[in-house]
Amino acid sequence: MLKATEITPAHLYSFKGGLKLKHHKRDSLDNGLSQSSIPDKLYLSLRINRGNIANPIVAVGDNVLKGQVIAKPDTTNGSYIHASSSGKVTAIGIRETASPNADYATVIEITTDKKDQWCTIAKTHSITEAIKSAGIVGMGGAGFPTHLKYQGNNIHTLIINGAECEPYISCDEQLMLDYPNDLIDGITLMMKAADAEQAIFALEDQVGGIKSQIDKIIAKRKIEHIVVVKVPTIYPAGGEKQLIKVLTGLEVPSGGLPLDLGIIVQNVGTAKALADYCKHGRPLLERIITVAGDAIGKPQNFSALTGTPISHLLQQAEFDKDKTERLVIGGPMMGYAMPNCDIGIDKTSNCILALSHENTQHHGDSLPCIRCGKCVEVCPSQLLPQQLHWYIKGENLEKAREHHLFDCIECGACAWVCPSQIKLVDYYRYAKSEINYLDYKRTKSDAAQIRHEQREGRLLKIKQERIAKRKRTKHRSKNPDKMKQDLQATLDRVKKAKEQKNEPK
Amino acid sequence: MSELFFIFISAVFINNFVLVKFLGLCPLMGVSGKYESALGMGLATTFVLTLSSIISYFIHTYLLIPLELEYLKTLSFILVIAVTVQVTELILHKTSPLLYQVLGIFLPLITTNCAVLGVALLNIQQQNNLIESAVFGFAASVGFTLVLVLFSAIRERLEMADLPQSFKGTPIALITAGLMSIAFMGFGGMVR
Amino acid sequence: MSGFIRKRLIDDNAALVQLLGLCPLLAVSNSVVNALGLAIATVFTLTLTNALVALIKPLLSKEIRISLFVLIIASVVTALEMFMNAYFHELYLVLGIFIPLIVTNCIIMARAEAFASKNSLWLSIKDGFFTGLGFALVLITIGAIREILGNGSLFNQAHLLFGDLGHSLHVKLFDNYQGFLIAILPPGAFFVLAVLVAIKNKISKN
Amino acid sequence: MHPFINILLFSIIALLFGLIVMWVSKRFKVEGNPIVEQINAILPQTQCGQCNFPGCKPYAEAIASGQAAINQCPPGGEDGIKKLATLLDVEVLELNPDNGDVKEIDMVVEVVEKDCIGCTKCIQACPVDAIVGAAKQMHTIILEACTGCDLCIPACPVDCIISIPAPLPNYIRRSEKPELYNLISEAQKC
Amino acid sequence: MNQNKVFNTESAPHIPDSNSVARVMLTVWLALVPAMLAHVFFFGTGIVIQLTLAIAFALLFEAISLKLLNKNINLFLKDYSAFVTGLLFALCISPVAPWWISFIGMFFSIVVAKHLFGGLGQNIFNPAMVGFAIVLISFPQAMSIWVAPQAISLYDMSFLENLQAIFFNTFPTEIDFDTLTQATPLDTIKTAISQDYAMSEITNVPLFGKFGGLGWEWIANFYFIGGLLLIYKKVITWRVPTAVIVTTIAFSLPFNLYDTDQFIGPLQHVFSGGLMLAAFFIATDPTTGCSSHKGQFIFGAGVAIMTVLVREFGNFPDGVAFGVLIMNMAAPLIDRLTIPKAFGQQR
Amino acid sequence: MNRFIKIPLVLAIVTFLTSALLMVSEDLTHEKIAEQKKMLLLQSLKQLIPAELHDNDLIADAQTIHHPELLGHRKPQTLYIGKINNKISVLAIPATTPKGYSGDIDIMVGIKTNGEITVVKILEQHETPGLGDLIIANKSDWIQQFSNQSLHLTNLKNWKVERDGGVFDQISGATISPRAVTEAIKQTLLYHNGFMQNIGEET
Ligand SMILES: Cc1cc2nc3c(=O)[nH]c(=O)nc-3n(C[C@H](O)[C@H](O)[C@H](O)COP(=O)(O)O)c2cc1C
Ligand SMILES: Cc1cc2nc3c(=O)[nH]c(=O)nc-3n(C[C@H](O)[C@H](O)[C@H](O)COP(=O)(O)O)c2cc1C
Ligand SMILES: Cc1cc2nc3c(=O)[nH]c(=O)nc-3n(C[C@H](O)[C@H](O)[C@H](O)COP(=O)(O)O)c2cc1C
Ligand SMILES: Cc1cc2nc3c(=O)[nH]c(=O)nc-3n(C[C@H](O)[C@H](O)[C@H](O)CO)c2cc1C
Ligand code: SF4
Ligand code: SF4
Ligand code: SF4
Ligand code: SF4
Ligand code: FES
Repeated sequence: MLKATEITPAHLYSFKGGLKLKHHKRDSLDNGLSQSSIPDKLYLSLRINRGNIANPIVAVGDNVLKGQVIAKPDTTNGSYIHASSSGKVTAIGIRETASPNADYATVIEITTDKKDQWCTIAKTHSITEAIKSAGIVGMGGAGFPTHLKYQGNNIHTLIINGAECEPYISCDEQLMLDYPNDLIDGITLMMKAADAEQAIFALEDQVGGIKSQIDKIIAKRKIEHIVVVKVPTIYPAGGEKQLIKVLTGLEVPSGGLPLDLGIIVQNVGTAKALADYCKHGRPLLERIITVAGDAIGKPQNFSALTGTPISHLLQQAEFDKDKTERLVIGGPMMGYAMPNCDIGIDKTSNCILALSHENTQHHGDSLPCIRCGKCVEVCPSQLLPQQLHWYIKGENLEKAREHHLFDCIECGACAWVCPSQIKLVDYYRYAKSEINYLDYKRTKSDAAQIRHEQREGRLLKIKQERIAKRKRTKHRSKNPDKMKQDLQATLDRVKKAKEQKNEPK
Repeated sequence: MSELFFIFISAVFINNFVLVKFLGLCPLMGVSGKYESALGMGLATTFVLTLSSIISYFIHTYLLIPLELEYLKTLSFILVIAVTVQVTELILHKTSPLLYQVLGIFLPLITTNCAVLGVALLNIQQQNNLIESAVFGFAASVGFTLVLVLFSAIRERLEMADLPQSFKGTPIALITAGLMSIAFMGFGGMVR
Repeated sequence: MSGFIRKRLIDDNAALVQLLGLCPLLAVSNSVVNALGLAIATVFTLTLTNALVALIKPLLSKEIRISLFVLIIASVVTALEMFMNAYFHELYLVLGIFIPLIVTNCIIMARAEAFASKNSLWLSIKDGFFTGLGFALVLITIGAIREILGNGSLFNQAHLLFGDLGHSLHVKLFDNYQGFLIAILPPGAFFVLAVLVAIKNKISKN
Repeated sequence: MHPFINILLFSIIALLFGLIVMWVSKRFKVEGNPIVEQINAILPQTQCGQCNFPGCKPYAEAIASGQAAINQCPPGGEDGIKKLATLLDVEVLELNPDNGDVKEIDMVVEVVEKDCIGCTKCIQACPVDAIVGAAKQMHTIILEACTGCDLCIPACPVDCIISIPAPLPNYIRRSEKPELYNLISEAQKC
Repeated sequence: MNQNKVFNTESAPHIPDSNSVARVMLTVWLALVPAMLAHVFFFGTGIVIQLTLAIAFALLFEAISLKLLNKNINLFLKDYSAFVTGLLFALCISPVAPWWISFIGMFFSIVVAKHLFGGLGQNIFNPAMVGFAIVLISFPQAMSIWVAPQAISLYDMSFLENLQAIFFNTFPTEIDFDTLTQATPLDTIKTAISQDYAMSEITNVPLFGKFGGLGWEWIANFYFIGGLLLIYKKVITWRVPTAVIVTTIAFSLPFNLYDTDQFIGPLQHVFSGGLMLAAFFIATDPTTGCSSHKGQFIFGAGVAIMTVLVREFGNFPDGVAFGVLIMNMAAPLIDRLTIPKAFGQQR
Repeated sequence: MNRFIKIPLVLAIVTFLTSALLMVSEDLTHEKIAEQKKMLLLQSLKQLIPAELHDNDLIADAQTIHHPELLGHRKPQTLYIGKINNKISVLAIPATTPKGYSGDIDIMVGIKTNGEITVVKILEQHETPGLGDLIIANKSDWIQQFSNQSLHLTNLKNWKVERDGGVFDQISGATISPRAVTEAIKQTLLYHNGFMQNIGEET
């Protein structure tokens, strides 16, 4: 494993593939950050990525205060969910959520009282615990419970991901502009938690004066071991594997984690969330979210409570509903189109895009793959997207797995360039989910086989014993003495068994 | 030496047994659904074919000719092949279960592969000596394996294409074989 | 047509459905006359071997069954070869290596193994004859199609089979026909068979 | 030399061949068939018996010895048949309707607890020991272990066992296969 | 499921690139325009007729196949892939080939090689080359009659005369057929070498230009330029063309050094026949080529080796078509064996 | 009996029976086969050496020749000699040319004592079907133009295809094969002249 000292942040590497995209970020940045008002209703989804569903610990009719825990995870992989404002729980039920395909999940609906009354937040002792109680999950999009990343040791480098690479999204840049101090605090806390020797703060080179601003703060506060580095603007430089490659020249092993290299990657938002909790005692209740797109009159960044309905934010940004063809949570490359705007945003929602018909329209219809290889050229994971597509189309999922399907980061670059306009990423999502399902069934059937064989073995043994016994009986019948003895023995055994049974368990 | 080289090249490409001489087509159609089976069949055939062309050579030169029983050549060659196949199968089954697993189901099919008997007969017709017979047998089976393996990779890809219903399976395989044989016509005339 | 016959001629046709005996089917079908010659030889051999195999049923055992089949088939074929050589010498030269290769015609082995070694003499003979006939029909059809496309003629060189009578059988279908060579070259054989199988597939689906 | 002598000599060679084969077959005798294990690994191990064999393994053995077709296992579905076909390099068949239908979704069973009389009949029926309980006590099904073979349903005298959709672990979220370009119309099946 | 669905919920990317199959195919056409003009300049207007014929037949067969297979004719005809197939086929055949050559060639291209295999993007063999190889094998006579380059020809056939030649097989009577027509340079070389002429004597006649054939080398240059356009437009990558050209030179050089009089020189190889066309437009056909980078190198090298072998030792004057077909056949296997390492795989 | 012995014995007996069967058939047919072969040979020689021009046994009088320079032979070949009253009337001379489009073309030329050709036969060729193979008699009548031609000092120049300034037709689009055959015939005629001279000297 590489040591921290061997990483020279000044020297950049590059990753294969990737795209140069128009970034469209200035519009929303120019209008600055606004505080969103408190909506009438909050929709808090209990499913935070990877299917970790938290269980509600409040009931319909309960009054809740801001910052109060309303759902607890049932496994270690989950995270806490807090009420993001005070009010009354008016429903707990299945609704669409701001997740892939607007999946249905349990959602707690809070009707706010607009008083925004805080509850008291208990103090925590270690930073890792703080991360957990603050309900912090990765805010870079994946929503991975952050405290899990700090369970490993041997971590030498913390990479702070400010390379917001998708077009339109500017929430991270806004955050860096407006809260540089909290950010630096968060980073130092994280370094402490991970016992890391250094932190590399990566920015895309298209951002303006942020680097000098942060450098200044670092210098002023005399903080060592934090370096700010600008990386080239190539989509998806913000993907953690690509970012690590660019900064260190190392590749996260296929199927592995950054942890395997002794690295943790963390979004800037995540860092700030930690600072918020440790410095101000505020759990993760609020995030910065970009509202943009050509159907938005006044694109801007909002600081919004989690659970705020999309419609509430859109209203504040002069939204033109008739013009809108698609409403996307996330960026144009990886985001998910929402069927309607009554869905609450969650901790990972970084952008709302309202796009008009002209902007979303394909220039041709979807045709079969012509194997043109464009997708191969742009794939940052160095896969053969067209082969994957071909195998998945033909239901040959094992072959897709052999072609490293699971190394696909679903960045959508391949689908973007495809002249046949194939929804490639959909195929990969389908295949991944189906393979997971089949694997699950396989383990289940293997277990069943073992259980069955054990049972067969047991039955066989019983049968053999019975046969043996019968033989013995036959044998014994010639020997009356022995017969009597055996009879007695059997009776004894039965009696003993009865006694045992009557005993309480 | 160069003579042997030409025998080899000629039997593999120019007079490819399967696509040019039309021998061994049944396994080509039957055992080419997937790459692994095709390779297995090819290897098994290579082994049996090389071995049986050597044995056939001995039988012919040291038994049939001295006894003036040349008209029994087909009979004796096919017997040799059947026995070779059988013995190979039995031995393999015991000594290398792993290899048997790979080749096992293909071995019995080799007896009825025209190419095997074809090689033995052509060896006589062309009056090849021992080394030439062995090389010819080996080369013929390499050519066979090559086509089989290429064909299987193509068929694996076709499996997933939207073929017209009535051409699925055998017909498209035959068309593919036809186009392959057109491609092989390019080798025509290279060794005179 | 009884089911037994229909199955062998059409539904389970050895060439079109089971894809056996492809080598002679494709190699010797570039003219009707060649096809007819090989067809007759194959029907004859298949009937005879089936009969013989049915006769020696009691002698079969696991270790040598294949060898015994092979022996019987080989001897029948060799005998046939000799008689053809003697009485249809030119045709024999044309059919070349494919006469001795009837031995490995997969159909013959398949029928011996799957049918004759399990059934009575009479049934085996019937099976051999009709299976062979099914094969022969396909062989001759392919021969005719290829000859028409490739040469624009039918029954070219029929004298090889029918003696002098054959000369009058020869018909030239088009005058001045350029000849679509691919049809009589190897690829043509594959294409024609492919189309036949596709048609068969389509018909049996409906 | 009379030609018959030659033929006799030739036949001796055949005798020799025969001896070789016999010797080899005796010397290299093997039991069992490795293919069975491979086939068994593909079968879903539901042990439901719908294939007309008393379990997956016996069915695997029957396939290996050529006594059963590959299309008799409904729980394995189309996918299973395809895999078997690839393994054995035979043609893909349609599921034999005599053996039952493929279920749309995975099912398991549940005991309606209030009705259970604790007769243990279902325990005896379950091929994978997925039912726990003692005589005269309420029985429960270990959902994780239940294969949904439904063998216990007819065994229950009071009909207290019902089929329910199998619960999936949280991390599995099945998504739908994207539509093929919408081009190849249904009518293609010509 | 969504009763309250208001917006379109298609999946990402939500702002697509403006690329399309039709655009790719039309770029190929555009890249061929200079070479086509050169063709007209050197060999007369026959090529225009051939192009029209081949493209018309290609589209006709495409439409018929789509109809028979119940596919969406509107959608697929507009992808222009059949157009490209017809285009490339016409560029390979003689400018005075009879009209039915295109008809039969396009039948095998479009119906057999493309639609029987599943249509656009799913064919194994290059449709244009299948059509070409079949007519070449079936009608060697019609295929080997080329007109002489206009620069050295004693007679330039007019458009009308070309039409007559193509449709009625009648050639201008006032001039001897043998002077009017002329074998291609590669055919001439093959013929002459078999008559024991030395290469230096053969290439000394005006039919041969500086390194390729007269006219041929210019057309090759324009193919090269068109190819560069394709690379620039990212329709193809540099891998296949480079592999083809470099391997051709590397593989033919030893022969040429061994005996300069018996074997064609490397430059001659590159600039004559269909090599340049193949390097940039045919071996690069994405559908029938290899998809991995390593595979693409192997593919190109294979085409080159086969071409040189056929030209030097085979029965046909030019081997490009066979090289491409042979490699098409091997492509699935090559792809299978050269799955590239994914990001993060130990290497 | 022991299985171990019995089974091989069965094999041996069946082998014996089948080979006996073959022996009988061989016995029945081998004369006929030899006869057929001879007939076929004679059949093909019939045009080269017409019946009215010989009265000898062609096969018995055949000679082996090997003449790589003039006749392009790669292996010794058989020359057939027709005689009337023990005097040579016609020679059927085999020749090979390597200059075919696709390799060797084997021909046989029947030449009367006066140097006139009876007939030329193409024995083996691999020319392109439909093009080069038009040299074969049953594909086109190109080859027939050589019948009754002969070679003298005066017409030496004419023994070329028209394209090369001779008198013989070529096949349009395929000059190579005709050129090769024409040349080979010319060589054969030259050989014949030499052969006759030798005989003349001998007798
Ligand atoms: C294609 C792709 C693009 C991504 N882009 C960004 C990005 O622009 N900014 C970001 O912070 N994370 C991005 N991520 C997520 C990172 O990979 C990584 O999960 C995140 O930086 C980890 O930090 P977190 O756990 O604090 O969210 C992207 C991921 C992928 C797969
Ligand atoms: C099962 C699982 C376990 C993980 N364990 C760790 C971990 O121990 N340490 C860590 O730094 N990240 C861990 N991660 C987080 C990933 O490195 C990554 O940050 C996360 O999946 C989000 O990445 P993305 O935004 O690029 O998709 C884990 C992820 C998964 C799915
Ligand atoms: C595929 C192909 C096969 C050919 N086969 C032959 C052939 O077998 N015999 C022949 O003489 N010419 C053959 N040719 C033609 C020669 O290459 C050459 O063009 C011709 O002999 C020149 O004759 P010409 O002057 O009459 O045009 C063939 C040409 C091609 C393209
Ligand atoms: C760069 C490029 C090269 C192509 N080359 C060929 C070709 O050589 N022959 C052909 O039939 N189609 C060619 N096409 C068109 C198309 O890809 C081809 O017909 C497919 O094989 C149809 O499935 C080409 C297309 C492109 C983009
Ligand atoms: S970009 Fe699209 S059409 Fe091109 S190879 Fe990839 S999937 Fe196929
Ligand atoms: S979505 Fe997957 S396959 Fe496509 S470019 Fe991104 S990583 Fe590669
Ligand atoms: S039907 Fe399938 S799952 Fe049920 S016992 Fe038979 S093989 Fe097993
Ligand atoms: S509990 Fe019932 S359904 Fe489940 S495995 Fe056991 S017998 Fe089958
Ligand atoms: S006939 Fe079956 S392999 Fe030749």
